[in-house]
Amino acid sequence: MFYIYCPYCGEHREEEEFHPKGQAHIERPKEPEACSDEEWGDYLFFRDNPRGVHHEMWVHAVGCRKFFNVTRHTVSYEILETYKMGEQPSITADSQSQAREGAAVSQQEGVRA
Amino acid sequence: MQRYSGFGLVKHALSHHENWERQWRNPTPKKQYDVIIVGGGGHGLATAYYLAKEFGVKNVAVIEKGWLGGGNTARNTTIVRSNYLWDESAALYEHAMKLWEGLSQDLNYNVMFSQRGVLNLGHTLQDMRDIQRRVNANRLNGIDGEVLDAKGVQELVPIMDCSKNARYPVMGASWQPRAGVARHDAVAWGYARGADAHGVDILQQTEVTGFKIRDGQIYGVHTNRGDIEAKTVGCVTAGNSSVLAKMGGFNLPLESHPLQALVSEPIKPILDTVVMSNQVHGYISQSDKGDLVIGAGIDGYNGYGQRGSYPTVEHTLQAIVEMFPIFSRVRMNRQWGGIVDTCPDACPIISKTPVKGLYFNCGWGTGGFKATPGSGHVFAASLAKGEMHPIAEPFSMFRFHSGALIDEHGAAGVAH
Amino acid sequence: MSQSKQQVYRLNTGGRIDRSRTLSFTFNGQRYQGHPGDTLASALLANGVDIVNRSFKYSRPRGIVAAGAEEPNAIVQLGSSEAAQVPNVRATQQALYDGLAASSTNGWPNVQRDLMGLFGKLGGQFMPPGFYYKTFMAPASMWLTYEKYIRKAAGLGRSPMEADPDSYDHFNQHCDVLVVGAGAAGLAAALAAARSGARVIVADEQEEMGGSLLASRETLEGKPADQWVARVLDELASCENVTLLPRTTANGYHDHNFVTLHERRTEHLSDTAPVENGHRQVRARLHRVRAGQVILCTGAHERPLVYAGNDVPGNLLAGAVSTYIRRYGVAPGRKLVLSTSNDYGYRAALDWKESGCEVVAIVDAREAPKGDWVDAARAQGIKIITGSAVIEAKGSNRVTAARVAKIDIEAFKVSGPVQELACDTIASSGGYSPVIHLASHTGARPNWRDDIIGFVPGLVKGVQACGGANGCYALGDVLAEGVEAGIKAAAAMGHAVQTVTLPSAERLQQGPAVALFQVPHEKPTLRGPKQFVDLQNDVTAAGIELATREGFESIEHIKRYTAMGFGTDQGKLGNINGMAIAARCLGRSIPEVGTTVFRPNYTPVTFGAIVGRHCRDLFDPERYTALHQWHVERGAEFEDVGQWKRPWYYPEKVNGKTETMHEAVARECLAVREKVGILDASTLGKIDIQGPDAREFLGRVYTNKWEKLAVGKCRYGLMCKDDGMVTDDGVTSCLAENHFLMTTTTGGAAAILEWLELWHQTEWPELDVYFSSVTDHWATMTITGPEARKLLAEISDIDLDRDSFKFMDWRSGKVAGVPARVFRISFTGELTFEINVQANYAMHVWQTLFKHGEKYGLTPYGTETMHVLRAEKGFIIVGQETDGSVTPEDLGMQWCVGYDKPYSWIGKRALTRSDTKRENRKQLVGLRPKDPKVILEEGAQIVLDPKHAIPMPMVGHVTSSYYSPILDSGFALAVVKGGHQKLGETVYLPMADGQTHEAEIVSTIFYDPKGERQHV
Amino acid sequence: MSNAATFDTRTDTAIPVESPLAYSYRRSGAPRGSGYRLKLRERAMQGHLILRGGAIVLDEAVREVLGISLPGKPQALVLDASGERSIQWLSPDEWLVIVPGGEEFPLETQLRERLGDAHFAISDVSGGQTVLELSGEAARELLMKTVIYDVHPSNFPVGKGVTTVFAKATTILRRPSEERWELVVRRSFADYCYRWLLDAGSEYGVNVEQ
Repeated sequence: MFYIYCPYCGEHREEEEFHPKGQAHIERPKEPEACSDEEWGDYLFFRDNPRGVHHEMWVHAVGCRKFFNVTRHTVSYEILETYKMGEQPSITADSQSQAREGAAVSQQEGVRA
Repeated sequence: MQRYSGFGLVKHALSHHENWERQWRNPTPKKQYDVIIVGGGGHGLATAYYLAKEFGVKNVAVIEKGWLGGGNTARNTTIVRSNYLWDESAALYEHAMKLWEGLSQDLNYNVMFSQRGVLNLGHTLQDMRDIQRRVNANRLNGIDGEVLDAKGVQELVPIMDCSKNARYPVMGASWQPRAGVARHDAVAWGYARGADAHGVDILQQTEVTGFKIRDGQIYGVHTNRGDIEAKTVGCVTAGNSSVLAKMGGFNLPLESHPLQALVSEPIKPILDTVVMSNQVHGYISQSDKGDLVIGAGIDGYNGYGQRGSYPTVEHTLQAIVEMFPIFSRVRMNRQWGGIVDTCPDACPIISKTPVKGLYFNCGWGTGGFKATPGSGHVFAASLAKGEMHPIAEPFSMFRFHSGALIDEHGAAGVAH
Repeated sequence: MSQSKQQVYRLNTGGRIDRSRTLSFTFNGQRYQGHPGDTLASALLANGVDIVNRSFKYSRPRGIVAAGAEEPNAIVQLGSSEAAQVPNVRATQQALYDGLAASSTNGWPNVQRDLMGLFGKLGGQFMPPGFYYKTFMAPASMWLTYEKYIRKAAGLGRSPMEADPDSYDHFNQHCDVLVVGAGAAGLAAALAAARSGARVIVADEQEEMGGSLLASRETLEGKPADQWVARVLDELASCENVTLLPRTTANGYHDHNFVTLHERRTEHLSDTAPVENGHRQVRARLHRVRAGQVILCTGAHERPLVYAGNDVPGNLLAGAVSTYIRRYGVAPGRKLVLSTSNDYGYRAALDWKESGCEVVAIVDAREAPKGDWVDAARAQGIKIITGSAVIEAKGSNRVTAARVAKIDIEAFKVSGPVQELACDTIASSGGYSPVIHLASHTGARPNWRDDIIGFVPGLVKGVQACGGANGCYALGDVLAEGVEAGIKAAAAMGHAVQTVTLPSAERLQQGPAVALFQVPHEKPTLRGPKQFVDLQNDVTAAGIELATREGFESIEHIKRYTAMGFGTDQGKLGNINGMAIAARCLGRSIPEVGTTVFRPNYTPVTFGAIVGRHCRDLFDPERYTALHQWHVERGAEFEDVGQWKRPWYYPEKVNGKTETMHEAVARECLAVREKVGILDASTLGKIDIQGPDAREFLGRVYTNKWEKLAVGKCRYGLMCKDDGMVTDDGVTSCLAENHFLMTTTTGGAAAILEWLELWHQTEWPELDVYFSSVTDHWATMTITGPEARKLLAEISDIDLDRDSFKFMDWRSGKVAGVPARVFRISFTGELTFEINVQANYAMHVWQTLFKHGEKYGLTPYGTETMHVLRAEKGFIIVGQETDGSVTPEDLGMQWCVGYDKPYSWIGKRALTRSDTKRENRKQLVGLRPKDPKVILEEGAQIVLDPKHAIPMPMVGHVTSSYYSPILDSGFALAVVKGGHQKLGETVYLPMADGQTHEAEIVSTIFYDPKGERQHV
Repeated sequence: MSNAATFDTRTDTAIPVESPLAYSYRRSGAPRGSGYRLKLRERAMQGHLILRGGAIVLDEAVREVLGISLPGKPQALVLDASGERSIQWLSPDEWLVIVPGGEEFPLETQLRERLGDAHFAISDVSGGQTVLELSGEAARELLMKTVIYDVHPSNFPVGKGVTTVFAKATTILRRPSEERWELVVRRSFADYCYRWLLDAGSEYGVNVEQ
């Protein structure tokens, strides 16, 4: 069970207070009417679903009710960072593979350390 | 292939079991095949089996990165039923059901398909409306089933709390007598043995690392054991489908989620039927070994870790004890998780893709096991002909562009 | 103290049992005695009970093998009454209490004289692994019959048939450092962490903390080790920052250091929880621990050697023999042969000898063993046979002799003559396997270490393993590792550590162990007598060999084909041996064959403990409105809507008979149509929306237009998801220019609030608007019917004149003296006022309405009547008429779609996709059965050609169907392909009973088509 | 004055009111007696307001009108000197104000006047929630059985409040003083919460003060 740092509450909280809301950074097309069926379908349904570093949206449903983003490894389940809505991740799959080469170790938000 | 029988067993016993043959070979990969199946789970092996046996395509390889039947085939709760709501899914699952009914004999491998019946409980008025809608549709589609009231449910499962004291009293159920359970590992092994006997090469410990694509047409795969060529490639990799699709340069409308299950310690026979409940959210059957096999829901986040979060297990056992208060003192032995690739409409994808010659069979979510023979059969037919089998046709990935979804959520909201 | 006569194997001295008190218990109906401090297993051994069970496949007699969680055989049924039954209790972990009643889980007619055993003996060779995949296939119809007998033979204990009288609960724990296991390593770690001031939890599965130190022949500071244990426990118990949890097993290690601890609070006292101070105690408690740091001090399990006949009662683990002697004062036999591959095993022989029994020989697989314990054995005059092993145990119900021979491990063969040593007990030791289970629960792969011949845990961040769990066995090193881990963990949590002085341990010389798993026999494995690997599942070395022959090469395949490790002990004894045998057969190394993955639970956990208090009345919240009491007293039947309990209908007694639902609903419907009815509508979701952009926001989330809704007005709105499918509906009112009150469906309230927040927070943060749930703040009472105005006028100061308070207006004022907002909206088609008051006043207002309403025939109605009335008007219920595949256009609600709104509102784009603009979509229509007496079944499927063969093409289904009292006929709503173009056509509904109903497609509005009644 | 409708939902005291636990007392009783280690009391009929807006917008107005400063830090709870009035941080733009019953409407009116055209929202939720006050030596243990949040004093000092999971419902848990814990629960869940607390607390003995 995850231990998630809520960037708005400034604390780690139990997963039971949160709901996962799918892939992060999915933006609604600015001009829906200009989209083809294919583009609209892509926006609605098609997802990255990576095995590895993943950016996902969560909501602190039983808490501050704010939506925020989590960068998490989908195999180890390690949470690499959490960040507020509207912000960009500082850790990505690319930066992770570079970091691994440089032997840098990221901070795990999931465990108080 | 060495045929199995009771007589054979005696014969082998007299020779101290020293003469049993391998159930499948461990071949060296050839340079080229007519068809490559990526994924050696039940669906992939079934596809290969039917390709070779029924559609005359014998130069086939099944590429499995681990051990065959090691994914969701080995991790599901083995429920088989075909009482789906929509015509499209009903046709698919009933096609599978008919194959299940002769599968042990066809494979000469006892997959222990046990038609002990499945109950889908209704606890609210809307549940009952949905049940009636589904059973009526099933009947007109030629699928067995009836609607039971609470009394009928109680008669079938006397140990269940069907009283009004329950938080969500049982109002009734749908009952499909032909449904039941099967022995999951045996399905994979039986298909593997059958496919192997028809000349299919099963390549275990072989991982596909990329596709060879030229001018939008696939012509082979890269693997950790070298390149292998084929103009037709079918991916049947369940939870890892998105990863494979990425190699082909496209996305799928999938999310891979953990799906958990658990078993109790073995106890003496006490539950003959499979009982499933949407509203209190749990399902249960008893295996031949005596374990209560219990399914939990999927976790909402994406996860390839073959494990989920503990509250899901808690909620599931709460549901089980709510339905069966006498199980409070039975003990949970083990829990585990699989990776299920879920589609937005809770229906699978059996489809061509933007890459010519590359086909995907995925998105089975929580319902893949029960479809194994049917899925393999229609996928094999499609791969052999290069055109989708009519039963597979509606399950195209492009339905998510047109909007022609087949929304089974209402009928299949509970993981199973 | 004189011994009870039956306790033939009880020693006169030693052990941690209280010989001054005698406990009486029964096993298989026979009465026995034991002492406080005994486990059921030690008491059975003391009483000379050899056979505790029959094995499940071959029905062979089985005795106790181990002394702890790894025990595979001594699985018993416990319980003195039906409700108190507990299946599958491990006798080695069950404390003895007075009156304990246990029995074997298998054996027919009983474990001593078992007839199935005969079958096992004769049929054993016909049951190789996987035999069931190869048989029982013909004829196909017989499988269920075969299966019935297979099922009967399987299973261990049985479920109780009565509900559990006990209760369970959960503790949500949080700590800096969780120490799992309170043996030498764990106590040292806990002490170090505790002294730093960190919050520490120590959990240990045994009756007493101390682990192996409680029965160790080693000393600390020159004194028996248990004295140090007592001192440390005293100190820990006195620390406010330390929680000690004995009888508590860490069963699951989950992500981010979440650990479940299962505390058995009363199982050592009786089979049902005792009552204390008038309250029945909690039988078990699950601690849900979120730990900053976890230290695994779970020790190691001894591996038995795999030799022929190793399952005959009297074969025990060497360490278990020591434990029974030193901890429980039981020497479970008279004449011992020890077969070992290492020095540790020697302790069993030394303990045996010191207890006054005979050690026939120590059989050591090593050519030249040397070490302090070996020397001690020599000094005691114990015969040591080197380079050899016990290759076979003789005996059927108890060991009678050991066959011993020289072996060549490398060549896997017996290399010398066989001698037979008469004995009644064979102890074996193949070395230790660290208990790595917890560490592997989150998927961390263990690592093989040749030097210790075992796997050590692979670790994730925030977890350490020390002591036996880490493959460290020398007591002094174990303590040092523990302290170091404790300091490290505390420091990681920001706690500085005080000094910890380690007690001095003896430094013992030890010789290297040899890797021995399966002992060779004179005959090849497939032809020789059975050598058991997994005792509980009757998996033999031959079975594993056969599996590899048949192509099962991965350890996961082997496990599954043979069922190795799938028992309730999860292969704690057998798995490594099994892997080693597989490796031998495949010509690979053990790490190449791979490890198996351990899953929670470490040991089985009672369902009840996992469920906790979330059962019975507390399984799920029941949400009540402020008027619930009234409904209960009025005799309402309730409908579950989400978590809400809503009155479904109010049956009355008529001539001494209680109305059926049909009768009650007919009466309630007519009351509304002809007089006035009242509905508790408080459960509808209510969202307070404020801000200058509130109106714009509404325009984006609803399908219809909002820019012109004036203050004082209400409007119905429809919501879609961006796939164009209807997801919710409700009435939203304009309270002020920047202030709206949205209502949602009862079930959708929470989801819709989150939906609004989602869009606001992620897509449109620039819109100035806030949402707050006010669902519970307001109680909503709907009075509806021709007399509604008259009734309300009696108790309200609001001007109710039809021209000043129009349909779809809202007004505020007082009702029954209480400030109220009254909404003139209608879900019945009748003149309706929805009265909203602060919920604390609801009962007063409701009762006042009844006081005045009697003369108008005010009738309470429930959800069923509400459904009938709205259906007569063709109003939809989201979730009943819709199922996630229905657009506003499918519902014929184009009037509620703002096609020309400037912003592309949620759902708009999807309406023009190729499938959503398809002509033949299922569309909402009314159905009028040709026979007005027929009430179509909800969910009935609709066909155009009732004579068509199965499968029959279906064109839609009935979504709602009722008897209409006002029309005196059945009527229905349905979705039908292309239905909007099919008005007047006939459709057919073939039913399960063989009847086919006919119905005409009609308008969805059955009553008052012009909608005049709501405007009166 | 913002363009929102205000509405005083209270009326004269002669009209009977029923607290959210009224039904529960009748159904489950209200155990009393000696030897208890837990005390439970409903603090009903208080005024509850949800305040939405930016901290900068609201802070000054709140201080002026209520005499307490708006807690800007997450999880903070501040009370006035009497302990009768409190403001609790719920989210970066949301606060819960609890005042003696009847004060909420004048307070809302004053705040609205003071805040003028600024973008903010105030919602009266007085009828929709109630406060269960828990005290006694076993209070913390009972909370450990009930909420998932860490209630150890090192993590939960006086002056803290969180929204968290209460069994299968939700609660706002606050610690206004050393001895007292407050659970703010929604009206429709109040009976469930009450029955849960009685059940979970039975081993300690519960004394319900009505």
